[in-house]
Amino acid sequence: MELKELYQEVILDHAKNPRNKGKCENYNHDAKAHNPLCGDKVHIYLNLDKDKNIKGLSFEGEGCAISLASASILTDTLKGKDLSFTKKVTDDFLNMLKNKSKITLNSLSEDQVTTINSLSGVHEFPMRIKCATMAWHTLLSAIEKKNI
Amino acid sequence: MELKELYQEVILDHAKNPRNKGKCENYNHDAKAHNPLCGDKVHIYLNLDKDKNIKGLSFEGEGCAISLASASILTDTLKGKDLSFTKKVTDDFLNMLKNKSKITLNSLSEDQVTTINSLSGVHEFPMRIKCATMAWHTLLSAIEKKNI
Amino acid sequence: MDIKNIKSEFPIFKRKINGKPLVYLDSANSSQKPKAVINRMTNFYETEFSNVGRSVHSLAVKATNRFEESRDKVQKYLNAKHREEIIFTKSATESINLIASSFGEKFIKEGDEILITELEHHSNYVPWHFIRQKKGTKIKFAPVNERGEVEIDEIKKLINSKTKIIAITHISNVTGAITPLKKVVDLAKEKKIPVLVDGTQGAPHLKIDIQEIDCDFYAISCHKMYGPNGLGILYAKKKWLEELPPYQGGGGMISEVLKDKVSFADSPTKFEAGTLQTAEVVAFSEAINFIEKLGIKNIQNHENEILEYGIEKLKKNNSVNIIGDPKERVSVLSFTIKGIHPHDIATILDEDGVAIRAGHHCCQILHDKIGISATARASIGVYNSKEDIDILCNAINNCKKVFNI
Amino acid sequence: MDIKNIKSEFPIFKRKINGKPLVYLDSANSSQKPKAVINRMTNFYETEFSNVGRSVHSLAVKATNRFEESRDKVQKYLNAKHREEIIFTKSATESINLIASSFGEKFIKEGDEILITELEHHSNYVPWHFIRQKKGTKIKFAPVNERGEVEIDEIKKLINSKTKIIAITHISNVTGAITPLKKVVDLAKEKKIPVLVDGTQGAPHLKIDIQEIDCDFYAISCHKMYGPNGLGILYAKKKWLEELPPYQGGGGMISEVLKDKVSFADSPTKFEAGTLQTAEVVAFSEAINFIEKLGIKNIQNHENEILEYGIEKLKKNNSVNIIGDPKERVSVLSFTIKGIHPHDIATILDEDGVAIRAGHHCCQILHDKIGISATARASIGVYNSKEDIDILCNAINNCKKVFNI
Ligand SMILES: Cc1ncc(COP(=O)(O)O)c(C=O)c1O
Ligand SMILES: Cc1ncc(COP(=O)(O)O)c(C=O)c1O
Repeated sequence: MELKELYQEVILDHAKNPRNKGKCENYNHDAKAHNPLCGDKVHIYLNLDKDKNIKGLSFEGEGCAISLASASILTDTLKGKDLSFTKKVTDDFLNMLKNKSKITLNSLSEDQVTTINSLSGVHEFPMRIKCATMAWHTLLSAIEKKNI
Repeated sequence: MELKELYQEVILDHAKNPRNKGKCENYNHDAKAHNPLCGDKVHIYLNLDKDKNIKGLSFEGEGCAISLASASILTDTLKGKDLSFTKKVTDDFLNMLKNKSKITLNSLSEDQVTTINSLSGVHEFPMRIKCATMAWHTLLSAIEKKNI
Repeated sequence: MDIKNIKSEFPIFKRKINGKPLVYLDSANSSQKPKAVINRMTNFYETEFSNVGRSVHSLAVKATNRFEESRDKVQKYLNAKHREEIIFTKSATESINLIASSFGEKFIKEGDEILITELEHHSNYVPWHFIRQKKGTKIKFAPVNERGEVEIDEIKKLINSKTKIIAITHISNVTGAITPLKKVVDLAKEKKIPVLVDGTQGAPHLKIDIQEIDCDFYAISCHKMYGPNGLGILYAKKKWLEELPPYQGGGGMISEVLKDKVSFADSPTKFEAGTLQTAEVVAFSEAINFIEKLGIKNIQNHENEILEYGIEKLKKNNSVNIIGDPKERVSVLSFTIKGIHPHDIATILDEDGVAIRAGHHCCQILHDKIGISATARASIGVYNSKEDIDILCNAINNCKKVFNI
Repeated sequence: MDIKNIKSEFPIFKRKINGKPLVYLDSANSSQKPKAVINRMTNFYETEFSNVGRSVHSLAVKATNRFEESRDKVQKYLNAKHREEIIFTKSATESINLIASSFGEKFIKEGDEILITELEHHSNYVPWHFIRQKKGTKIKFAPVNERGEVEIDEIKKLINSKTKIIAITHISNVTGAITPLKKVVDLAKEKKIPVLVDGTQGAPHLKIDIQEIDCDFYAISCHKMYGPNGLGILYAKKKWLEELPPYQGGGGMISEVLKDKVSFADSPTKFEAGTLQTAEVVAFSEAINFIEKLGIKNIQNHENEILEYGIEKLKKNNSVNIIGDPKERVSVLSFTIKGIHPHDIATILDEDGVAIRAGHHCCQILHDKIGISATARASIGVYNSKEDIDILCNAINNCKKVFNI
């Protein structure tokens, strides 16, 4: 396994310039998590409308490149999508890190698929899987946990 | 090391027919001890007169042949002796079990010396040394601990 | 692996004791270790060692994986429902102390009652005594009967609305009696009383299906299961894992540490403070492999055969008195010889290479009840054979010779 | 033994990491084990194993003797006055928990104060936090200065009539600072306040003369001293041994066990409930032999030379920020790289075979104070060389390349 595959350009880019950072407008769901072993933190904010569409999605957090990039890519990919689609992508993503399966959902743009797939290299670095999955697990908690 | 040296006739005899068992008359000192690992118990009773002579000396207790024989031999040897002599014999006895030195005090009868020396074989059985020394340590405590 | 020739898997049997082959009948105290377990430890230290769970370098990652695989293995072996129900401790003693402290501090109040039995090892009494002292609780002892068993009716009689926990051994380490666990747990569940099982003597000899036993807590010592010393296991049912406060504080078990407050990780981490016994945990996998290869049922049958044989032979010896006669029993055979103290027996047996234990075996309550201060105990492990019993019996005759009986 | 070639004593260095030689800079986490220690354990299990202290057969007698000889060895090594002051535990974490629980339950009351420092490892804070919760005590933190040290004046300021114990680390596992122990103890003695020292990072690197330090308690983890995992030591000054109640209850630690009362053995047995880590304790003798053969002073000088060299080299790298600059320091070198998170550093270094640790190293209080959530930490053991530092520095440059910095 090459480090280059872990730290691809697109990941470094998201880590250095994370998208959707901060609290999104009118968020009505949120959840946070942290990894006590390394100190990584993430806080996901979600604006979910009545029709179960994600109108707003953002995060705050600190941590390694993998965890920041993962959170950033998450928000970028899922903003504007509906809930059932979101859960599918999340499932796929978690499976990708567990089983190295690739993500190929139709309704994602080719670009988006490439971006998410860039995190598949983490599979080869077991101690870093948590870094990559934390935001996604936190998203699921946020969806469950209504907060008005 | 032969078991025969550990369990000599004289030891078995003292173990089976312990001398001076029970509470001696008018005892004014006593102390007890037990070994929690094996359950051996001993209680020494002492009648010490004003001139520091041991007028009465006896024990109660239960335990293995070595501990019973040792207590019995102790009482048999030291009854009627004075305190400084008693301490000397006790020192010698404890040294014998520690360093295998023999007991040769003048004022003991040849018989008594042989009897005490019969316990010297315990030196070769480290787990049993406590069995042999417990009564003697308890005697020292009893001497310290006036009890009227 | 052939159970008849299993001795060759245990390096210790190459050595002689007082010029005689070692006849090891002290497995209830601690079992010997098969080559595979020893080698795994050596090998781990030589080629894979790192602290687990804390660093991200390769050695640490692999050590952590091996470590957690052992947890999975234990979970599967005990048939526990969740991996986080398996907590690594120092010993069964620590496992019980953990629950007594954590459960006791939170749920036991003045006037409450703790129900144990007269069969308990000090490890399953003294930790509860601490709670008694702190909380002003009562400890009730379910009495042992003449056969050296505890009957379910005696336990039933002692349960009342104040009973906050039942702590009971799976197998007596003195009489070998198997306690009626299933009935105890059924009874306790009716009354919503949690049950802690001291499985120290159970796990090495019986098939343990923890979901079938359905107790709340089960304590194990790995060193009696052909595993390394210094390692214990606590099984704690999932519903308790959040309820119970942590036991020891330190590295690893925390979630967030601030100057004015501290929050804790989830189980099992929450209950595993500080650096653990990495090599021992990893090597314990091999102990389970060893047991699984032979089959725990086969081990039990083998041991029972030797035990029955031993009981038969000792019964024929007029001077020997066997302690207890439980209907269901395992591995352990305690006895006395008229006119010879157990300590003397152990010393004389040792001259013939026979290793047994003498004393109260950390069961003073039971010995007080029987009215003797010490017994001699032969306990059987997978490596024992009928020949070992023959040598034991000859050595017992030798005791009688030395004592002119 | 030649300190320059000492690596050959450690089997682990035969293995490769990602095709590269292992550069192990994670000794503050856990040290690697020399052959002699590993072999002693193997050998013990293969030819001498028995449970200690409980049986009278030959194996048990010899195992018990080896075990107690290890205690003597530790006593001598630490220059403790009495052998019963040496208590074997599972880890330094357990040693501290033992004192926090035993001392805390008995001597600390509502409104009292516990004085620790901002340098403390969670192991020397969370156990006191438990007491704070139970008793309604205050914990005060002596602040760390800009150099990453704790100054005696800061401690002096915080002591008052309510201070019931001072718990302080010997060496910070983040900045490597040596704390002014002698001054702390002198001050505390004046005020009759006992001092617990977390010696986890002290004992592997400094000559410990416990009578000279003159603290009341000193906690050690054997696995950081080239010894086996799963073993710790608690030194407790004789005057406390009777005063302190036992910590865990179980086999061995008792004197008499009755249904209505329990009395306890003397130290060290009183504090050593249950079956101990026999093989580990015995093998720890070899770890002390190893250290003594080299000489702890020589080890310290050797490590300091590498440390100085590392500090020099890292200072020259503009992107690297070294954490703390204590006047007296040992072994530990924590740093950050601008623009690269410590986790990423650790992963990239690992590709070059360099094992370091990233995170808060169980010192969240200190990291909060510095205002960063994680650091990278290289820690030096006897087997490290300047070449290791060179490889570390190259690997750091590689980090920068991967991150295009
Ligand atoms: C029934 C029983 N419970 C508890 C223990 C304590 O086990 P350990 O000393 O390994 O903690 C033992 C063994 O000594 C035992 O036989
Ligand atoms: C300063 C300090 N204290 C305490 C500990 C805890 O040691 P252990 O985990 O071996 O109990 C450590 C190491 O992790 C440490 O560095």
